[in-house]
Amino acid sequence: MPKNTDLLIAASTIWVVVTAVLVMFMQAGFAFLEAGLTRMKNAGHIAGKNVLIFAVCSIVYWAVGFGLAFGDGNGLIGTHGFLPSVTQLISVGKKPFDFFAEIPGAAGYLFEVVFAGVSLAIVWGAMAERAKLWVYFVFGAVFTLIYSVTSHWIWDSHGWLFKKGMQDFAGSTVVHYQGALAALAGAILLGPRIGKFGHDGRANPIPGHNIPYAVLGTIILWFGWFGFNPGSTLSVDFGGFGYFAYVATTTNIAAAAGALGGIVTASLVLKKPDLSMMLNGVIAALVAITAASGYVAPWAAVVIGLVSGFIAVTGVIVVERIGIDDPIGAVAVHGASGIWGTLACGLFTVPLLAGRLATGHGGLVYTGSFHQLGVQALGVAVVGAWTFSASFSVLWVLKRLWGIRVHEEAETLGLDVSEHGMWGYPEFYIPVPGGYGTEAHAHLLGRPAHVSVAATPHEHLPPAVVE
Amino acid sequence: MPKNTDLLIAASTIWVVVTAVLVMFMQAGFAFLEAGLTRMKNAGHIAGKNVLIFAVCSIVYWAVGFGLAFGDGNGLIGTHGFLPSVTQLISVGKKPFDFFAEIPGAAGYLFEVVFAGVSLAIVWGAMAERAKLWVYFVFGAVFTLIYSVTSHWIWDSHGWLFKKGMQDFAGSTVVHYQGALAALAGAILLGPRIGKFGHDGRANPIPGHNIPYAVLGTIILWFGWFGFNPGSTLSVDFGGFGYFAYVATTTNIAAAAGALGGIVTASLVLKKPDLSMMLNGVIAALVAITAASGYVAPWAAVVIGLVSGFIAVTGVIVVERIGIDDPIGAVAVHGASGIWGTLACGLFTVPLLAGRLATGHGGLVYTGSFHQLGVQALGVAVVGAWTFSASFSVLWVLKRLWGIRVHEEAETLGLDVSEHGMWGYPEFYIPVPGGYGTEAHAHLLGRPAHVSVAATPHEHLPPAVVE
Amino acid sequence: MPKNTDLLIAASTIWVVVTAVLVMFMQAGFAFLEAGLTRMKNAGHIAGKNVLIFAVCSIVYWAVGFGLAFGDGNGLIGTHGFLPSVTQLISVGKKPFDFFAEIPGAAGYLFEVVFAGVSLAIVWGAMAERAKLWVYFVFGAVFTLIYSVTSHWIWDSHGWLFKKGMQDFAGSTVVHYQGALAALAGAILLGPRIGKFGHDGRANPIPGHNIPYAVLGTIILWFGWFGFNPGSTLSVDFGGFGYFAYVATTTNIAAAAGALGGIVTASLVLKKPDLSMMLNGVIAALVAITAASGYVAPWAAVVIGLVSGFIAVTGVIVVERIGIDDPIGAVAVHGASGIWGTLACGLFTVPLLAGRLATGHGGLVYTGSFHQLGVQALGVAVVGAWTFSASFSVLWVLKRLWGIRVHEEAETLGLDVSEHGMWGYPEFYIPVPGGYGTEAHAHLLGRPAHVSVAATPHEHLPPAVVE
Amino acid sequence: MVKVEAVVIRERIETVIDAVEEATGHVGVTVVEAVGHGRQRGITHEYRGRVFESRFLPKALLTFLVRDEIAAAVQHAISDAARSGHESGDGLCWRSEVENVVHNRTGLRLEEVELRA
Amino acid sequence: MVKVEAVVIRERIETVIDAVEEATGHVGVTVVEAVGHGRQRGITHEYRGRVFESRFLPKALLTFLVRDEIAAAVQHAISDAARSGHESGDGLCWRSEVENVVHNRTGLRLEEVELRA
Amino acid sequence: MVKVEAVVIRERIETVIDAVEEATGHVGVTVVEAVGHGRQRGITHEYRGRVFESRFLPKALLTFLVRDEIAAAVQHAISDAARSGHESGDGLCWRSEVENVVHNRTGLRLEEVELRA
Ligand SMILES: Nc1ncnc2c1ncn2[C@@H]1O[C@H](COP(=O)(O)OP(=O)(O)O)[C@@H](O)[C@H]1O
Ligand SMILES: Nc1ncnc2c1ncn2[C@@H]1O[C@H](COP(=O)(O)OP(=O)(O)O)[C@@H](O)[C@H]1O
Ligand SMILES: Nc1ncnc2c1ncn2[C@@H]1O[C@H](COP(=O)(O)OP(=O)(O)O)[C@@H](O)[C@H]1O
Repeated sequence: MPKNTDLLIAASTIWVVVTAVLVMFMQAGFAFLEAGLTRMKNAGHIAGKNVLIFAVCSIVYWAVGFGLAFGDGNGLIGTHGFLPSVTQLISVGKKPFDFFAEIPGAAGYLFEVVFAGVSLAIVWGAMAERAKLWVYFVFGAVFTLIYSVTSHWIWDSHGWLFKKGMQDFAGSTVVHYQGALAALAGAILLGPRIGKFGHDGRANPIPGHNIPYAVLGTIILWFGWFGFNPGSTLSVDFGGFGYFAYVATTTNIAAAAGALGGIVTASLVLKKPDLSMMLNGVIAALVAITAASGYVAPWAAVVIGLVSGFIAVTGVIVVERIGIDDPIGAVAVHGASGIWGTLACGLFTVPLLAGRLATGHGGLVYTGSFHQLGVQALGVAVVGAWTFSASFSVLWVLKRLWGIRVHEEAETLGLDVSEHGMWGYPEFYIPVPGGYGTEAHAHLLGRPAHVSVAATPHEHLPPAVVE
Repeated sequence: MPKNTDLLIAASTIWVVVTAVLVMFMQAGFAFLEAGLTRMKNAGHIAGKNVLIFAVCSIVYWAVGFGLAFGDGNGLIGTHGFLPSVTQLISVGKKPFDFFAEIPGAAGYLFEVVFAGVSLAIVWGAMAERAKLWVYFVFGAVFTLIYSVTSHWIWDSHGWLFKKGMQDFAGSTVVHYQGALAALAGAILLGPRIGKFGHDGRANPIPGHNIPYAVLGTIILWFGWFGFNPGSTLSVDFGGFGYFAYVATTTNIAAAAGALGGIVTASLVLKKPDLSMMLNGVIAALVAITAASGYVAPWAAVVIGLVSGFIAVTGVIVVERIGIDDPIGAVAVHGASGIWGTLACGLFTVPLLAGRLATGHGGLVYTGSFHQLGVQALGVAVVGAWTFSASFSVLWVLKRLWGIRVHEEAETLGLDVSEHGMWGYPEFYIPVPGGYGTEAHAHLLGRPAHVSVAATPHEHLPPAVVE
Repeated sequence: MPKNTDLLIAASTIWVVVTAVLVMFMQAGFAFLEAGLTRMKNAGHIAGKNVLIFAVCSIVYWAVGFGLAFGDGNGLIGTHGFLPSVTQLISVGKKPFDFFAEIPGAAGYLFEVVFAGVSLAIVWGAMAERAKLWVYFVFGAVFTLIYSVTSHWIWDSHGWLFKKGMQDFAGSTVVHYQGALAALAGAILLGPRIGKFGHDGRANPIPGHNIPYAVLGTIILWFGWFGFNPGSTLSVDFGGFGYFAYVATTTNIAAAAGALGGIVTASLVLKKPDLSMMLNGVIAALVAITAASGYVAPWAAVVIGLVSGFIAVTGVIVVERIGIDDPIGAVAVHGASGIWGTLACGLFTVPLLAGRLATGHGGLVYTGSFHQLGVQALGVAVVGAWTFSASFSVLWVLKRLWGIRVHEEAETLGLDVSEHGMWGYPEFYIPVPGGYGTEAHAHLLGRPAHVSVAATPHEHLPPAVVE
Repeated sequence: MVKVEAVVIRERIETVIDAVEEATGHVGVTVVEAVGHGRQRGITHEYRGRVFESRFLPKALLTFLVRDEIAAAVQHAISDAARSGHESGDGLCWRSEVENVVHNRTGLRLEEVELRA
Repeated sequence: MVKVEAVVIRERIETVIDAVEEATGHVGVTVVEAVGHGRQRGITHEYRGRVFESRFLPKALLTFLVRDEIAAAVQHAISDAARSGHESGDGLCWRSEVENVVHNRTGLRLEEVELRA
Repeated sequence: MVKVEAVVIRERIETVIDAVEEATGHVGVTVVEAVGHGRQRGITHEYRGRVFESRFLPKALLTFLVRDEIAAAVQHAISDAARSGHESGDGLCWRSEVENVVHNRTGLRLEEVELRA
């Protein structure tokens, strides 16, 4: 006969594990969004590196990151729980992972590592189509640690920004804004792709090769975000039993508004309902509602989403204007919109909900007070300074020491064949006149035994040929 | 120490939110099924519009649809719960959403809005490759309301058809048949795609461009359907604790039988195991079992699935015969098979299960009575009349006022480039002789500084050239 | 007021159904992994057949397999529960399915049938691009039964290998190794694809046509594996409440190590970070951790994963060396790595965890005893003998009687067009000079009415033409 | 024999081939996908707010090997059928002498094969 | 020099090129994917119950620029190697005069380049 | 008129076309994607541990129909602009006579059309 506390643990663990798994699947979303918005010649590399970096992140986060972020410690970092033991992972609410009160430490690891993986996936979007492969290993590991520190500040109960009452429900700042800061540093240090900017400095469009991929990626992300935000209750009763359903609702409404905001802005500003911009609008809205999903009313979710759609479109253009080449728009979509979402809490947080979640206070429109907005702005400023400078310095050193960008020929040829020896779509590239799907050529078949089936050709041949 | 009722709410909310999320992901399924079964030149548009219409639906359903469908009201419509407040969404089993007894209103919204989204996705399948973009906005909004009214009749406890004991467990009629009715109206008003019917009136095949996409779409739909049917218990105890597992089982068995029914029928009738027909068979079976999944025995699920596979194949051909151009077979797969599934309850419902679900009575084969079959037929007739006439009138007006079909050139060129300015696969279309993956052409690179690397060409040049 | 046992059933059923659904989605993973690693001309067939065989499996397993595997019976097979009734499926912990103590029989069917489907999907990987379509039906049905018998031995509480204390938490042996054994038999009997081996016997590479597909497939498999391993607790309390979160953690860590092991091995051994090898490394690691996920410590998961990555790369090469054509590497990835994972329990099982799961004993490194390793080896040997010989015999008979391989022309042309009448990417194959996206040719449009828009051409024509 | 080559818009490929057959009874053509640049302007595209133009337009290059006596009529039929009514882009048609046209399957000269047919 | 052009089935492209090299020692060819329509019937496809035919079949167009003296032998080698044994579809091979063949890299005439090689 | 044909590396297509226009003012070209095999070695690929080579390299086949008097200058411009500085693979450029070049849209001879322009 199970005890009610056991059942509570069971339900909470189901919830956290299931949502963690949804978030993990966002890697497929990023892989296809990024591959879709870049060129065929890099498609395999772009998609494949998401598997690689999530792997790097999973190991590093298990060894060090998780302890740094959620192990017992001080206001700045966690100091326990590195290379966690079996017992630490299977016990519930025990030190060093007592931060997770109703789920085993393992569930905590799983939920938090997939978040780190998302932040890391964002980084590479802006660095796509020109970074060296090994940089993914090295910076992937380093960024995982940078990320862990910040998440400790804002999410862990000892974190100094948490103590100030900063509201970042699921990580507009921790996950998305941070990822975008590193992405920005990378894009600046790498410089634009060959051909992105003409001699006159005008930006050239480099169309993504597969919009259906980008759509699939976006829907997968939307899908995964239902794990991202609602799962951040880390239990079934935080905010009240079943409260996470409310979080899912604001998330969905904001995403929808983002799609509309994006496509409408594109139609007005660009005079075309650009599909990639609509998709960016969805993601920007999801990024913004990430911080606010637990705190705001549905109407505010609509506002947040619409504004995000506008930010996505204009942001992409501005970033390009100032000469930064961000192939998939990570800086605008995760950075600008991440800031917007974080500040939006300061504007729209419903006092009742801030109370239920026991984090910070109501927003400006309800309380007339700028307090919460100030706290949010502080968080944005501090994280911006820390993560950008840390990422920039590390990448700058890597660049100085070994260089982080592939050679010109490699970039022109494409990373698939130059870095991995084979294109992502070999049958479009290997110049085989036999064409797609036929392998009837020497290096695969060996010469056919006989080249003629005519008895003895000469007989039939016209004098003109034999002379 | 949590109370048992709290734990029941927690478990039910987990279940409903998780299944709602699975259903939401069906949008990716439709996007890829539809994109796969249509042409390359429209692939971006077809895939992208699913994001767009789900966005429209999410906002409209939140503002009006949810209240119409499940807010307190009379037998015809719900009259409360429009623009629901925070409190209405977070409280459980309270007016106006007391229909949802064990989950918060927010969970109710989330689960129901994704169903509306599925119905809407079906509509566009038959209208693919020729409708104007703005029509998606306008008719998307209108259809969401049409849909909400019908779902109130059949699912809400005040609904008049519900009171008659109509059995539509997860919406063969409410979701699929309705979507197909609007799809039919749209296909008729749009007329066939250019080239679909020859001058002699014979139908020409317009092969879908990507069968792997269609397969992915179908598996995603099958996957999502495990949210669609089992989630419709709206709690963990409706029909008995864990009863939803039984619903999932009949769903899976029927889908499997549908695949076999489809491919076998195709082999016999068309003399070829057409893959797209096998996939249509799967979906037709899932559509049919949707109404019956909670009511019938496994053997009946097999029968329902096999027949659906047959309906899919023959239905697609018949629809084409009568001169209707339905690119992905929505009318046959969701319409004909939706009717079949609804009526199948009247045949195969197990009295025991009807009792457990407290809806209607046993089917003909068990009771020998035509009563339930009559009720089902009534529902089909009424919904058919209402939804088809409503959809047809609205689309007819839109057509008269502004026209709902793109111009011939736009259709020939493809909707991607004509409506959105860029193809879904730019590297296949932008005529760049440099070919896929090279951007070494003027409009992107700017002219290379030097055109010759030879010292001074003339020296080497043969007199014949210099003259 | 729900009883605690009811809530336990509710929670366990949610968990098992949700994880079963994740595992079902692995079919999409296999479809895209296999389609991606094979050629364009077979893409539709390869992807589509996964739907077909899962359908065959679902019906056969419901009718016979489930009873054979988990119905009451003796140490060798289950003898009850064929064509299970409604009552057998909805009742919990009752005969013949009392093996499932906390979930309804239906949940048991659903969870176990998707496992059989995975095992079956593996079989075809090695037989890709040359097997006849009907073979999928016949051997699909037969293998489902072979599989069911083995799963009874190892998983059912009456099973003789289970009684010996064999540890195979989620089926490295039952699911993956078995699938690979049949795959090996098939690959041997089919022989290599045309052009795979040159006249000198040297293996020729036949590049897969779409690496992004393979990446998507791999991430979907990783995603689905979070259902595969953690769901194998079959309840929320097996191993302790929420223990399944620990299983998910070891699974994720091993998969990550597998990616690193694979890409590093490829870089060292092949001198290139081959992406398809990295993906194989992930899957090999997931295969290996499948048996061990509930028994080993995180550090052991890392070791298991790294070694699996090495096995995947070298295994693929060895299999090719000995003249077996295994297009996607199923034999190495599921076979060799499945054996490794099974034996790894004998090495690394933590006594504490073996105790919690009440299965077998601690591994060599903890206990210094070879006992568990022996049991594991016995299982591997027996299953190897049984499944390989059974599969080989059946396929051998099929080959003798009707032949299991398509004709040379069909294989050269591709299975899509030869078996199904239409390519998976028609617009790349149907030789239409109008090219992708235009259908302006006779067989679709009918002749344009007028061929000239010039008044009367002769007037303008130069004498030279009119003569 | 004479080799008649023509550059036409892709939509007109089959119309042109049919016109040649109707006018002269000639069957036999080899078609290559081409892109062309001429007096006509290229297509304009838009992506993420950038407008750009591709200077090339899709065309097809048709090659007919024909008996000398019908060459003129073939050219006539082609340029007539290739005319689309657009302001631009209909392409060209020209001819040149070719020698010793061999029919690979039989090894005979194409003339002879055509006579026999 | 002489330009020898040939339309062959795609499976025979490399066989033909090898045959030319064996017979005459000539190296150098430019290959274009083409589709052709001739005496041969097209391929039949089926989709959702509709059967239809594409009038075109995949071929390749090969261009060899060769010294006048070996032109005949080259044509011979081509049409011989192009013969597949199918009833139809093996294509054609013909030649024509070309002037002033310049080798882009060196600016020299191709003859000279080949001599030096 | 004269038909000038050239095989060039794909990266140089637009450079060549621009060079022709600068040097002679000629506008009008038809471009076909080709693959070539010559003195140059093919590309090496690696897949799952196997290294293999494709004997063909991507090239483009350009066709210019030009007035006789500018033919030499056009060839000059082409082979000059096609020169990439790589050790190999820059391709060829040649010319041949063509008769009765008809402009499909107007039915006039191309010369006349060009004069009018
Ligand atoms: N001088 C030329 N040499 C080769 N191809 C040409 C030439 N002039 C035109 N073309 C081909 O014909 C096509 C149509 O030519 P264009 O000048 O655009 O048509 P129009 O003369 O009707 O405006 C071009 O895209 C190109 O493929
Ligand atoms: N008169 C022609 N002009 C140009 N190409 C031709 C001609 N006749 C045949 N061909 C090319 O040769 C290919 C084979 O010709 P076809 O008549 O089908 O072969 P066969 O004569 O052996 O039956 C055709 O597909 C076409 O590409
Ligand atoms: N004799 C030839 N006939 C036809 N095409 C040729 C001939 N020689 C070279 N080519 C074309 O020119 C391209 C470059 O030739 P190649 O010999 O590789 O360059 P290089 O002479 O500078 O080494 C080849 O890929 C082929 O397309």
